[in-house]
Amino acid sequence: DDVSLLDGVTARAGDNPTVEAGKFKKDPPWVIGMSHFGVNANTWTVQVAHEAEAAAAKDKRIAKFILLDAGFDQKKQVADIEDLIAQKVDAIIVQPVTSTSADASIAKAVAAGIPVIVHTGRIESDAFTTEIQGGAEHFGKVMGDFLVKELGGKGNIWVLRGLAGHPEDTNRYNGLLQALKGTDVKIIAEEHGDWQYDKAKKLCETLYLNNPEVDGIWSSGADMTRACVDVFKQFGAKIPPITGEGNNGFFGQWIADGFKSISAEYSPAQGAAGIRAAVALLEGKELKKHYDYNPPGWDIEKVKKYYRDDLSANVWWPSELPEDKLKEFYAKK
Amino acid sequence: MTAISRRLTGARGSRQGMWMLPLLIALAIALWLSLETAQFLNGENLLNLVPQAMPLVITAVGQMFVILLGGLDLSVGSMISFTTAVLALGGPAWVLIPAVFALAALVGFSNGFIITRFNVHPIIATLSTQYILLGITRVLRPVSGGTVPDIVISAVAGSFLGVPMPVFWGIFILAVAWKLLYGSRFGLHLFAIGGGVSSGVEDAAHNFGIADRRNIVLAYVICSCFAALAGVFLAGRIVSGDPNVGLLFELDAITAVAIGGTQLSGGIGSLHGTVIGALVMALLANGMNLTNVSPFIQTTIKGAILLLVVALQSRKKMGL
Amino acid sequence: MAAAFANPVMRRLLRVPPAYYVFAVLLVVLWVARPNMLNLNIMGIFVRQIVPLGILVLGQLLVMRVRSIDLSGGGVILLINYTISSGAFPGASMAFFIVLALAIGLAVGFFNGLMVGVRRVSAVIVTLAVGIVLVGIVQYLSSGKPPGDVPGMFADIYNTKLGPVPTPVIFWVAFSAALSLFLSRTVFGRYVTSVGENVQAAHFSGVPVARTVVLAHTLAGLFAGIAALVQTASIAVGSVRVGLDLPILAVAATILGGVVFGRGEGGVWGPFFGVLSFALLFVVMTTFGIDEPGKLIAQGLIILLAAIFYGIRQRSS
Amino acid sequence: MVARAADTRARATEFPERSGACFVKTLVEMSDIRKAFAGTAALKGVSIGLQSGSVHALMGENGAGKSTLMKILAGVHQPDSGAILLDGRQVAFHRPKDALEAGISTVFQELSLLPNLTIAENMFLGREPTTAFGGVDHRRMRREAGKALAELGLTLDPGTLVSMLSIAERQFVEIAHGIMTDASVFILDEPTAALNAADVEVLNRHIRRLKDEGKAVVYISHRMDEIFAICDTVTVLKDGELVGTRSLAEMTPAALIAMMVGRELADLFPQRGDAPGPAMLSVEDFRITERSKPFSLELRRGEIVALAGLEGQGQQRFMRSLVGQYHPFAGRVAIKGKSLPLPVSPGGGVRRLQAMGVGFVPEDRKEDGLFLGLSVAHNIAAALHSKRSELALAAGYQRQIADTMSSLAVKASGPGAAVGTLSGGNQQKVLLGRYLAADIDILLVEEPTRGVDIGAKSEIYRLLRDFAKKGGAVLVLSRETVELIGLCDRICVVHNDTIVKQMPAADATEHNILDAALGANGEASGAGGERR
Ligand SMILES: Nc1ncnc2c1ncn2[C@@H]1O[C@H](COP(=O)(O)OP(=O)(O)OP(=O)(O)O)[C@@H](O)[C@H]1O
Ligand SMILES: Nc1ncnc2c1ncn2[C@@H]1O[C@H](COP(=O)(O)OP(=O)(O)OP(=O)(O)O)[C@@H](O)[C@H]1O
Ligand SMILES: [Mg+2]
Ligand SMILES: [Mg+2]
Repeated sequence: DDVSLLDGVTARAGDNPTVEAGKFKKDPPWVIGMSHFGVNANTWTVQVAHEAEAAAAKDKRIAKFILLDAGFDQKKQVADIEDLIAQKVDAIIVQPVTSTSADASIAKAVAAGIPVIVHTGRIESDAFTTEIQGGAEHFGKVMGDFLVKELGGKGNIWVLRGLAGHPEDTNRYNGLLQALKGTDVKIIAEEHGDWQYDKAKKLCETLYLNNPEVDGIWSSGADMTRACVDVFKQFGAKIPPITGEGNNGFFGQWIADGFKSISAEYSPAQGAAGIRAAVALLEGKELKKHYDYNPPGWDIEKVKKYYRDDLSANVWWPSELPEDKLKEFYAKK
Repeated sequence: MTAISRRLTGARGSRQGMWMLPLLIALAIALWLSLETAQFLNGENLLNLVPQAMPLVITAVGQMFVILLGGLDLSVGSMISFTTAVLALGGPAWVLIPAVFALAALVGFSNGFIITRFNVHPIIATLSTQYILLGITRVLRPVSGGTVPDIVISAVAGSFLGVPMPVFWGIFILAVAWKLLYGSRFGLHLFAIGGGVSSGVEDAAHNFGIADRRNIVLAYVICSCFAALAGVFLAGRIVSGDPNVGLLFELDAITAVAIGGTQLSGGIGSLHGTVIGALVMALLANGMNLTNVSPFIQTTIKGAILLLVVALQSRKKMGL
Repeated sequence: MAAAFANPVMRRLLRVPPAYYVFAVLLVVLWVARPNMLNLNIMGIFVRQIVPLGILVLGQLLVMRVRSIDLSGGGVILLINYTISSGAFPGASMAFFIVLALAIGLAVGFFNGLMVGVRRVSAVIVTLAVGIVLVGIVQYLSSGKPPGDVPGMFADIYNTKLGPVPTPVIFWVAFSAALSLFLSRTVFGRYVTSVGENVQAAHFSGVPVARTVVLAHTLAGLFAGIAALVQTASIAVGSVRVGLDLPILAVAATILGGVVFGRGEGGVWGPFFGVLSFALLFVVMTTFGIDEPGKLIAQGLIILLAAIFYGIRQRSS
Repeated sequence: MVARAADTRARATEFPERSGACFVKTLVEMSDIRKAFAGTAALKGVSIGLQSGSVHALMGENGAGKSTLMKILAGVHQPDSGAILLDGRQVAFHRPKDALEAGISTVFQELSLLPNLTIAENMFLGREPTTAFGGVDHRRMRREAGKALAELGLTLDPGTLVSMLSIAERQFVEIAHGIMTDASVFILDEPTAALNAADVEVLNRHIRRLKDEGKAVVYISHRMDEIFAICDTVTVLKDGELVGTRSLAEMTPAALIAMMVGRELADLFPQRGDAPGPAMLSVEDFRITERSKPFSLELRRGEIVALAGLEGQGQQRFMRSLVGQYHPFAGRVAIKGKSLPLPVSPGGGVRRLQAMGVGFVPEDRKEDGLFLGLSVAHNIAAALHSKRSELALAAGYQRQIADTMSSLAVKASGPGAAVGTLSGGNQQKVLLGRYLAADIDILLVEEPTRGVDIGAKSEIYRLLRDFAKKGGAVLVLSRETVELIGLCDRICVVHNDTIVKQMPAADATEHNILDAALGANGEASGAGGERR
């Protein structure tokens, strides 16, 4: 197919219906609405919003891009989507708060003839038009496989999970369990750090002081990896193999301290991919219903290519933000 | 003129609290929206507004009962999540629905009992309940999902005689709350107990021969049951159980109650004020979406308007 | 029995805030389960984790003693964290940031104080709304410029120690002691007690009621600013979501410490131990590997049981 | 049947009765009641019997245990030991409701109405009539409350919130709540503390009605004249012990006082002062409201001046506009020659006056005066602290506190005792003590002896006189005319927001004060020139 949504995104194999060409074709100018699950969850979610805005701004045919923020509140997401329908937007992009919260209102939108693109969060219904899904299990498994390999299939690990009750957290964790199946790698501590630096730091300090003997650390990503590395450095201890994701601060740390790690990829540019999918539908192009985003993990070499010393810790890679935006947002002065 | 402004801002000589000003603000927002955007007055949006506001209205009305006593219930958010989790356990509706209300009554009873018999501050008692309930909810349903009985979904999303179901919910809830608050001795006794608490004489009502502890417990039961009702409504709206759906709902509910002129020290407030308070919040959320206010600034605006509404409600008494 | 309760020593003991025995029980549990953890080095690190909460609590107890409450601390912490990390003040010195943080805290606290003490608006709602506005401001600003890195010297100071004890812990203890002295030795402390007991009577005995409330809130704002500096130093990076659950925890710790609206039986040290109890609770639960739901349930039950125990004893006296 | 009647009669004869109008029987017997609070004994084995058709006075100094005894009968407190017999049957009241249901209705000493309820709601609280639908029958409540108020000679709208009422009006509502009910025993604990003479007469009429209906009434008051006017029997308590029960027919006031105080009280009122010195407080052309007539007033060194008048005539408004609670319409005020700009700021007025050496003692000691939960020491030192800046070190003031407590003879376990646990009279002494300790030379006092026993009253009078003699000046506002005549040097009668008459206290009688207060005295309203 001729639509390129994002590097690493492929149409799902197997049973994958086609959205026929021209079904949602409309003449520009277009109004595109997006319901974000929570812009201010962390700096990654902020960047997703920025990537989407930048992509929308680039396409002159998009007259208006309406970004709504549910603030992790499912009630608000339902209301947000309803409000978008009421405003008769041409396409709706949904980053669901949970796997079911948006189902009813998505069905409503589709019934109103509005195409719905879902990304960064799977939902239970398949009423949407098309979806781009980074596999959270894949993400967790990439990290898990790395640890299993590093530990030679045997050893004790800590597990730092994200926000309890969040589907992304559960699915990444399930990916880890898949990777550990059949190995002798044992989880000796498992805690929720809410993907936040301060919580993860408290946890790692407590775990370390309880029992510093650990062979590897599976961190569900975000700022937690950096926090945990800082704890080991603070105690002057050797940093065990630890998993991370594409955060500039973490990259800097990894490069400087040279511990063993892997960076699972989960690009904030999925925000831009959503815009591209919406545009493709409105142009009348043919799309598949399901797209998967299951990129391989990054090693230190790839990380070095992306790392930017002149930008702050809070950029997430890979990014599609133009250089001026990157500078504007993240430049260290 | 002074009489009008007194009525608007002070409402001295009445125990309804200041509800007219929030009403004016609600009307002003509505007027602004109907001038500003074509969509506001369209039928679809107005029909959206009712279910959008409903969970907050229900929870706030329940919360009002304990606030009138000078109490506070921080456990309603967890109660809502808990209710959706129980409803999504799978099972026949005729078991699940009575079960959630029985459990809610039990939680409310335990809150009230601990507060009245063990002399525990309501904030501590209900904060503990909030933690405990959230923990249990996370066990029942670690992530959102499950299926909610069909009857719940159609009771929220369906319509009857062409009128959407949420309208009936609204009427039912207001009728029940009105009867409890204004159509019974219980309601008057709530005001009496709250009046004693806020004037610093905790057992003033008791000395009049009012069964105060029993009434306080009852108020917490009512508050929990209203939260459960909001949970049922939300379960029907999000069509699943969710451990986080009620997160921070208690703060929204308390805010709505306070915007409506009910005083957190107890004894002063009104049902219509609370409904108006919840509507102000819902209108604000809806209005900012419709007028495409940047999501990045929405929180600030919401906070600023809250601040404005309460800043205009100066009171005789200082404090909570 | 009645005679036993009448004994002044007994009556004093009966009024010991719940925080003290929660702390004692947790200490015993830890001592039994992990005796090796009970040393100054390790405990110092644990206590350091909750220093921001500890400082926030000092402000909270002050406003709660004048029958008010401050829920805006989370917003203050977030805003200050953002301001420091945004890079909006390139090359600024440590002193500049400290002054800036204190100024923000003072301004917010002063505003809260005016609203509560002079306008007599509902304290819960005003401070909640102020918190929301501050969070909103950070959200707005971070859409233009997301938060970035915190100057390295913050982390450097945060990681220093005096002997075996981390500097932030010493700072907190000294700060609490100073506040305790301040409240027990100054006229302001008497004013706070008077206003907390009876606003009208305070007014008629010549206490400047509004000024006392404004000052209490201003100090609470200032303390929130200090808590923000410590919090920022501890995470060393900008965030869009930090410290938001601290205010309600601060209220809980304060009440556990025996200070309820208007009454301050636990003084400063009651809430201080309330905070320490929270610190130990976290450590004990993590040590025992209690999972997330279990943690929530245990935390709720322990706070509740302590409060019930205290409530029953108070009633019986 | 016959046996029971005979039995009752036999018991009734043990207590001789003045009123033979109806069939007399003992309704309540409390025997050997003991009660201790946190170790201190409030009642040490007191017995009392209440007869139907009789008004039983309960007297004793502050803290003697009168209120405690009655609170036990009202179900508020539970006795540590002892028995309560109701109609000969032993009963135990666990809460107020039990006593109410047993037909015991109480007007408590401390005002305890709910400010956020209307008069009617307060009067029917706990026993509201309901409609067919289970709702509260507000219409009926208002109707009946209105009737009850009218019977007490009040024209208040029963739908008014109690928070809008004056203290005396509240007291009346409380009385109405207590006596307009179907009970057999009525307890009135200092019902007249906030009432003036005319109101007291209305109340007395109703008490006589209850008596004629065969009810038992307990009447607690520190006003000797009232006791002799309407009571039949008196029981005197002292320090929680029973001194004795007597028929009032065989008592004289002096004998009663001796029984209460344990000694003869030479003079209730102290000697008046000498010629007054220079003006301390002068008020000129003061107009309380736009429509009120201007008046002037001078308070000189060494003088005690009274503001007399009926309830709500503006005397309290005038006094409180000096501390900023009200904005007067016009006028000039000078304190010791320094002018006080009007209006005084509501928030800082009290402080400003204190800085100028003026203390204001509010009438409602429970709501406005004392920190009930705090120590005597804190309560006394409060005004001393207020003179200093926030950041100053707080002095202990141990000496001043000890001096004040001993010179006022405050009965408390020590300076650390919570004021709320003291009896009413001792609370009042602590309140006055706060201002006396604070180096003040002008006192504005509302109701200096509200709810204070005769011994303490005499002490307070002496204190105020000493204060004046030492170079101070006092402006007193009181509802007790006798007190004003005895205590003061000069009396200003207020009517219709202005002073209509000033007279030397030596020439004043209750009659001519009341005359002026009613505005009956043509000279006042005529001379001022009515505008309409
Ligand atoms: N008709 C009514 N409608 C609504 N609430 C009522 C009604 N009657 C009573 N209540 C509520 O129930 C409470 C108990 O009332 P009731 O008079 O029956 O007390 P009780 O059974 O005598 O109590 P106790 O046994 O504790 O003395 C009352 O305080 C009131 O709030
Ligand atoms: N709730 C209480 N707690 C502790 N002590 C109390 C309490 N109530 C009364 N007392 C004490 O019991 C004693 C008797 O008080 P009570 O109020 O019965 O006196 P009283 O005779 O009514 O005095 P007054 O004429 O001043 O009203 C006093 O010493 C008082 O301090
Ligand atoms: Mg008494
Ligand atoms: Mg009953």
